[in-house]
Amino acid sequence: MPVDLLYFSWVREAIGMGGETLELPGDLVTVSDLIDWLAMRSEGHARAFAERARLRAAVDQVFVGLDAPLGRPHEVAIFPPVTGG
Amino acid sequence: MPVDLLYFSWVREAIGMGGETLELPGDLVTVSDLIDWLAMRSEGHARAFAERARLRAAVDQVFVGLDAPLGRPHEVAIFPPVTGG
Amino acid sequence: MIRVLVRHEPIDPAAEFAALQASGVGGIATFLGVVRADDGVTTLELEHYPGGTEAALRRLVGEAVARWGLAAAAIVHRVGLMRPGDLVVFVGTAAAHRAAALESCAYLIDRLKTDAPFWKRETRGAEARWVEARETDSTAAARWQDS
Amino acid sequence: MIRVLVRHEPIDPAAEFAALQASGVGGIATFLGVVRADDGVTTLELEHYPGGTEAALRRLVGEAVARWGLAAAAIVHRVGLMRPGDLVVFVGTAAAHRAAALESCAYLIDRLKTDAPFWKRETRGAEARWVEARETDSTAAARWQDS
Repeated sequence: MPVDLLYFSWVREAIGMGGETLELPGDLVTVSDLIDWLAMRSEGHARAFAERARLRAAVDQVFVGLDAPLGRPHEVAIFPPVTGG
Repeated sequence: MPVDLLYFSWVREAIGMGGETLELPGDLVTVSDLIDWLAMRSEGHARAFAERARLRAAVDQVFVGLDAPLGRPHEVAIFPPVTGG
Repeated sequence: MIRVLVRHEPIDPAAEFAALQASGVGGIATFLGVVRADDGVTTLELEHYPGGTEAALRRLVGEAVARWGLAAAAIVHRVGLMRPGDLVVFVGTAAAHRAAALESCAYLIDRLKTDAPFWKRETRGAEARWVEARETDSTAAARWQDS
Repeated sequence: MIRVLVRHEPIDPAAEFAALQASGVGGIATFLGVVRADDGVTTLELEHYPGGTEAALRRLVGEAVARWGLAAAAIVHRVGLMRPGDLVVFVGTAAAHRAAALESCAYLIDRLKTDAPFWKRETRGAEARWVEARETDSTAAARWQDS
């Protein structure tokens, strides 16, 4: 099933789009594996995902660590640490 | 020099007035001594000052304990524990 | 901006917010005390110590401004006759950092409860009684002395 | 009353306050975040995660209501383009006891700073930059986990 990838803030700017819908390979175990795989899609992706410590993620709208299991999500968002309020 | 005595809340009600101006005797050392002396002025005063643990005081608008030195004040207020806010 | 006011007129929280916002800093914390509408009280009367009240509130605000480096602080307290739902007190603080605003706001309302000369009398139907001070208020005020 | 709102329109603190006051309880605490006017910022843009933001805020408010037994709680966060002096966020809580209102208000703004997907971009004249997250915000949010 296709998964909605969402990008925000400078991750969105580096990739050049706010999101994309992709069929994921079956061997991605963690969120970090997904990021590794996405990083190969373009120079923009590689640049956006270069510094892992500066990335945060939400799987189906729940904040998770990058080492969390990916499961079979509908929606994964990748973004910098948040700065609201 | 005469001193303004001020009474609030049920202290005021028991004494039957919001305040009085009196010449104090020279031998009152603490606020508690002043209250002992005032308690002899009327039945209302005696009733108002019967339970010392329920009284608070301010000397020249500064909250003090009843064992605080009286000094030579312009104004002494005697009242129950406060309940604002 | 330092604002200390004891008044009979209703409190306007929007005007108080705006005055704090004008300080230009990033964080504003407020506490608003409301006459409870859920325990049978029909009217509430607030007595205070004219002159002594303002002096006590100014002292508290001065301490908070110095301790937390506030850009603005306000205490507006209503006195006289009130009804359930009415605002009794507005406490507001403004600071560059939110922790300073939040902590100083809690400090001011905690200290006001034990150190400012106000007395409440509640009426329930035909029966009126002076509100008793609560032990928990003394405990709340005391916690600010250690830190 | 639980109110969670993410919106482009300016925040009206008086309306938000009135909604909390309608809960009928004795204590209301609020925190208002303001675009700072004192550090050269000309505009501030707030990006967020539509859907994900509301879900995160509802989760935080639900936790606060359960933990402190609140009668009402509100988070209203503005997004889009703002200027110095504008309100970014309104957090408000209402409870029978003031400590519950004050603590839960601090909890909500601390947790919002680390757990709600908003991102700020500041413009100073011709230069724009994404605001970096602050270590102190993580520390502030973490203190609520032990108690």
